Amino acid sequence: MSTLAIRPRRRVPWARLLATPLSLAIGALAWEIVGQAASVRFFPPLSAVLARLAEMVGNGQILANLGDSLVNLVLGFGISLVGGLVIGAAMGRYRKVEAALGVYVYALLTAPSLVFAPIFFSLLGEGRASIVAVVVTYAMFVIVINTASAMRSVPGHLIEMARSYGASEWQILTRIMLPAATPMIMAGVRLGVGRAVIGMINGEMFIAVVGLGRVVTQAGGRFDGAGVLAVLLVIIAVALAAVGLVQAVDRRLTRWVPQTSKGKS
Amino acid sequence: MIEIRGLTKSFTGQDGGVVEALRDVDLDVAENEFLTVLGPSGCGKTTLLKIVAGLITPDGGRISIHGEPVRGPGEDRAMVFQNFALLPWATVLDNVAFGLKMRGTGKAEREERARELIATVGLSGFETKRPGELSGGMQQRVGIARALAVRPRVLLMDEPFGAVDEQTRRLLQEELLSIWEESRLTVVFITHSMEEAVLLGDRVVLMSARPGQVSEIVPVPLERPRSSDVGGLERSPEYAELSAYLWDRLRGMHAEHRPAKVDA
Amino acid sequence: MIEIRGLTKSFTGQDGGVVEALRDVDLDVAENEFLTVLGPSGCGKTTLLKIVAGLITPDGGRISIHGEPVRGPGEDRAMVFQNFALLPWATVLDNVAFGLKMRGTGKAEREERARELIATVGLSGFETKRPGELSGGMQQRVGIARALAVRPRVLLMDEPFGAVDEQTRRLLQEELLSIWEESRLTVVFITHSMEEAVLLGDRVVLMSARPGQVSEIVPVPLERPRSSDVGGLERSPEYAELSAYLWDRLRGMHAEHRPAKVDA
Amino acid sequence: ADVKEDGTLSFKVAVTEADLTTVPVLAAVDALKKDGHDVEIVELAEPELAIEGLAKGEYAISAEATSPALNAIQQDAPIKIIADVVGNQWALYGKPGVTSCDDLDDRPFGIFSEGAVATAMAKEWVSGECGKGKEPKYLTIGDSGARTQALIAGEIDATPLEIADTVALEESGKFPKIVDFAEATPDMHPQTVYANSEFLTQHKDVSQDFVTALVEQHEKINTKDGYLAKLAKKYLPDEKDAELKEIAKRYVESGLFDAGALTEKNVQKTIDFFERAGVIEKGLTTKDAADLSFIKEAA
Amino acid sequence: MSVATTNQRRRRRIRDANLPYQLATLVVFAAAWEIYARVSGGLLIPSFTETAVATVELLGTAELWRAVYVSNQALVLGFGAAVVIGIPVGILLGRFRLLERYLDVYLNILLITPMAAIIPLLVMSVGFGLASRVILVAVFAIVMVVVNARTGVRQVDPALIEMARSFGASERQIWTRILLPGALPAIMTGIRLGIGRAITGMVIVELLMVSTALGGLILEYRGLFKAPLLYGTIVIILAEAILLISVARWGERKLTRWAETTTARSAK
Ligand SMILES: Nc1ncnc2c1ncn2[C@@H]1O[C@H](COP(=O)(O)OP(=O)(O)OP(=O)(O)O)[C@@H](O)[C@H]1O
Ligand SMILES: Nc1ncnc2c1ncn2[C@@H]1O[C@H](COP(=O)(O)OP(=O)(O)OP(=O)(O)O)[C@@H](O)[C@H]1O
Ligand SMILES: O=C([O-])O
Ligand SMILES: [Mg+2]
Ligand SMILES: [Mg+2]
Repeated sequence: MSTLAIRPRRRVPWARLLATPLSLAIGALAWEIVGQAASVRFFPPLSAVLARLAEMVGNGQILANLGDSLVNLVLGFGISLVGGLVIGAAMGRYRKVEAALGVYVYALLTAPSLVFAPIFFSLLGEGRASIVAVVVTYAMFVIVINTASAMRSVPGHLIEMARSYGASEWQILTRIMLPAATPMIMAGVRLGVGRAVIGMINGEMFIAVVGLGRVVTQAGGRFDGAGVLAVLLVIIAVALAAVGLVQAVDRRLTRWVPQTSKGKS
Repeated sequence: MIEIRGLTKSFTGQDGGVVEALRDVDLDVAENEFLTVLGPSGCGKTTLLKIVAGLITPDGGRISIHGEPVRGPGEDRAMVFQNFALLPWATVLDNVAFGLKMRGTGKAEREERARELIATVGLSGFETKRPGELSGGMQQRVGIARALAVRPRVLLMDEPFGAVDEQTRRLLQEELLSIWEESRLTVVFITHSMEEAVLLGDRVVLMSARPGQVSEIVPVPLERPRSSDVGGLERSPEYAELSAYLWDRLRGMHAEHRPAKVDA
Repeated sequence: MIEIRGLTKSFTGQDGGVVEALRDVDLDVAENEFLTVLGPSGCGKTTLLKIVAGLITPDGGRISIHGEPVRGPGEDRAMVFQNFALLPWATVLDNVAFGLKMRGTGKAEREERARELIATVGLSGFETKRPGELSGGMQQRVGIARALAVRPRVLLMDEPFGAVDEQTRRLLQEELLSIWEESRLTVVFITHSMEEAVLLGDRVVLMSARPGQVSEIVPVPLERPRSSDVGGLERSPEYAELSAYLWDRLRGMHAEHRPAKVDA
Repeated sequence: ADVKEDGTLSFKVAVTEADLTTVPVLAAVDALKKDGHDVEIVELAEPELAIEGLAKGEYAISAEATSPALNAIQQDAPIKIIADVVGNQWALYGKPGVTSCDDLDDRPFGIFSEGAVATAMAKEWVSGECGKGKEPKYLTIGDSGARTQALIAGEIDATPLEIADTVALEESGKFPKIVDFAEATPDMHPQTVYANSEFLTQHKDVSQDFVTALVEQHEKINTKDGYLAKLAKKYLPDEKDAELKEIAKRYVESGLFDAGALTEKNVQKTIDFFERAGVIEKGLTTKDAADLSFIKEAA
Repeated sequence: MSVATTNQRRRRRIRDANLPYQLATLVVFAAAWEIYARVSGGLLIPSFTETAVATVELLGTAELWRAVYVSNQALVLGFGAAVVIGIPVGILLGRFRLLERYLDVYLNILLITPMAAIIPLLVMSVGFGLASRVILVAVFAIVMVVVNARTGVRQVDPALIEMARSFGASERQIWTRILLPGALPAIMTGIRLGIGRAITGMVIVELLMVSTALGGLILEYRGLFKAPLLYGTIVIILAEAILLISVARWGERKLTRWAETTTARSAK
């Protein structure tokens, strides 16, 4: 008892905590300097972009559209998550499902999803449904593939252990396979949420012109570099926040994974 | 109580080749016996144990426990796995209670029982830890507690101490023996280690490979209870003699199977 | 020939805590000696060996080989790793030749030398196999051949047979002894196993943990050569006595460090 | 379109990248809204999407390039052209020094995608004007704004542009207008209003109200000073004010807004033009493509 | 030798086993497509059979092959650049924690930025020529290459690096003899995923700004409502993607046979 009771002196890992803000600050400074020096329309300095952003926020352009976009994102990502988990789990568990869908899922993962935009339009019209569909094509397949391979790589001996205690197929799925597969599934979900943001913007740019996609399209059409980058900053912030949220959930769900085997992304 | 007759099992490998894992195995295990199984790698020890556990269906032969044919995993048996097979996301308490949960025991009862077993294996205070925070030896105690928690009549152990370091292994051996001496379970214990086979077993089953067969069954003349001083046992002449005999037998089997050259 | 004086080494863990891995270690290894090091997990055995190998710089103290201070990895030393550390993508031949390649030996010469060593460890015929196709024992033979190929004067072995099954381990022990008896290298050999420490060593260094210190050095009175019958040695009364003595010492250390309860 | 309890309608009008030329349409829609109709404006990324929706009956009315509408009509889509949106606003601009087609031989020439109106007009002009065997190197750049940038940056030597994009260009005075397509291809009506035929027959009165409102808006634009600029400010709040005013002035001066400008004859000429250009097959007639009764009624 | 042939045999058997299921999926999909197109297809939705015919037709035209050639110039150059720059950067990040800590956030940003939005700016800065297409392809693909190479290096057993050092290996030798081969399976995965991204980038830039080649064909067929040809072109692009990815997969298997996972699929 005595030996373990000695608590190691803990130092706050400042170096690690500060790396990201510091790195962003350096990047911002470099951007400002290069932007000032280059003085071209397509690469305005950060200050100009921020000023433009403030202006766009001021006239309500950003917030009004942001809400709209977030609804598309949440719906699309929600469907991707459910669909990705179900299809992925089925592919991971049943060889026949994998045989039937595997190639196509890979093809869809790597396909330039944008070319499907007219199909969605034809099937679903210009409303929210089409944009949500684009979000789904961007986000779902990476979740499917990670889930499938996560399910496949669940250690066989855990399943056997459960069987030895008389676990049913359902118990094996929910008590063994899903928790064991969680870390890898979450890695896919993290990639998926980033892709969902891209899909959201692309859907809003290439089917119905709404939301933030509309704002960025218009700025791009005017070759308003500061405008494009200002909206892009918002989009990146949304995406990073979404990824951060997923990571927080991930950390909660996978606290049990030993530090050493916890690879980042 | 366990009666095995003419058991055979072959596997078709991924490359299409057929491996005869067990051929015509006959074996009887008495009530309360501690039977150890020793044999070179790949001789079918695990296959045999899993057939007893009901996890693998044999191709031929009969196996019954108390006269009841084995048809699948049953409440009378519990297995302790070589690589522990603990759920890394679950606490020690939940791991120990896992078997009870699968069998539908209510929450209060299974936690009480789990805490009891955790105390038995000397892990009180670790209930809320996860396997990743435990040493190998502590992990295997959890595996043993999980198996004991379901009150099996037969405990099947597949090289349970193979992944544990020497010193911890000795402690676990002593503990296992004292648990067994108290509860008088029937134990089938697979090991790679001669010493272990001799120290623990009432009889040692020697298996040979390709195909997997029982080549000899050696009774162990060491006195019981042995749990109090495993280290001391090693100094007895019976122990030395028996382990030398087994080593000779095994070395022979091993050398036979060490390939001098392979065709690539 | 190896002289270690007042060696200390601490590590700062990822959580910022400081672990004192070695405190004030003094040790001498004679030319041609086979020194085995035994101690509970985490007592600093690996740290000590890596300092000798020149892979870790100590915080304080001196270490010299033949009077030369150790400043980094050197051609006079070669290491055999616990988990083999073979290149999974390289053939047996390339793995054995790896050390020579790093030292700039020409292709023809290093292949010739590698083939020679492959023969010495009994792996002729496996030159073009990759580690994944070999058993654990065969893999460790490759690791030994790789170390021997560079003709070291000091062979540093970190639990080299820890990941190998019992029977193979015995065979490898016999082989290692006969290689050592022929070549009269100096060997520092870390192990978790008492039997191994006694069977192989001229002296056994017992280390204790927190902080890592040399607690005792025990000479082994068993006769040489021992390679011909490792199994037989175990029957000698000296062996039994010594191993019982070490077991008592280690059990003490181990029990001290087995926590009854932890604060999370 | 859904008919509500009180007899008013609920339907959608699709526009593609709203700009100054669509402002009068938006104003006309507002007039319908005042009558109690529920009209939703849908902004789409591509004109083809608007046509597709129109053909399926999801949209009642849309306004953009004429050629995709003709193309769809030829493929039996239930669509009819009912009015003009804006006259031929295209002109070919070149880099400093370029005055005729011969200067463009083997030079980069920015076009909209194959099949687009401006591309067709430019190609017809090239085949008529250039010496034998002389042809520019066509470079497809899908956006008029982008082509303007490319011209300024010297990436291309010439390109057809719409008025909205030429204001900045002309200010510099350096980029000559090589040809004005309104003059080179008279009777061509590149941008029109079209509607779903079923909507037109089932809701004749509402369709008529719409066309009448559009005609009225055009009239006001042509007669009231600064009216277009005022509309623009209302419907395009994101655009820069000063620039918009200038562009609006140019449109009004050019007299391009005349919803009633379509006749049997010039619709047929427009069809013939697209046939020549290979954008549509032969055989389409004004009767198939247009229903000019509404503008006649409105006049 | 016998090992090799059994491996091949096994692989072939797995492929044979998959084929019926793949075909079944295709048949179901094609039937659903055909029925939908016939019942309620619009101008932009051709039937499956029309598309199949148009695809075959397209393959016989010089125009298509010219477009394929032009598009692929950007693909080859851009993807080549992504690989040549991405692998060393990935290894560097995997090897040096500090550097990685600082650059990680930018990798994440690159991963989530909708590149389509910056195409206008890119085109403004480098023009409409090959350069912007090449840059965009590279930008699309490089993250995948970097991230996977980094992960690969992290997965290299540190014991191997230590082993190499114990034999006196230099930093350069550690890169070429340990890190690169050790990370190769992951690097190849990155290359495979990168190819997908590169093709996406190639098509997107052509669709949005520089409308040549395959993207130009898509726009043209869409503008003219030639739906079968439109989707024929898309099918051909998808086929190219699948082909290239299969080639990468094949190369991956050849180069990394030693790493073939031993995790057997769990029972059932
Ligand atoms: N599921 C399986 N598919 C194919 N072959 C198998 C399977 N399980 C076991 N085998 C083969 O059957 C033989 C016996 O295997 P088993 O695991 O029972 O041996 P073991 O005695 O437990 O070996 P070890 O001591 O290495 O654990 C081996 O040759 C093995 O390769
Ligand atoms: N790189 C490192 N960073 C932080 N702590 C370390 C590091 N290497 C070793 N330690 C710590 O130093 C102590 C001694 O470690 P070492 O690996 O030398 O022990 P060991 O005797 O070889 O143990 P084992 O028998 O388990 O291999 C341990 O507490 C370990 O956690
Ligand atoms: O970045 C993408 O637009 O896919
Ligand atoms: Mg086994
Ligand atoms: Mg160690």
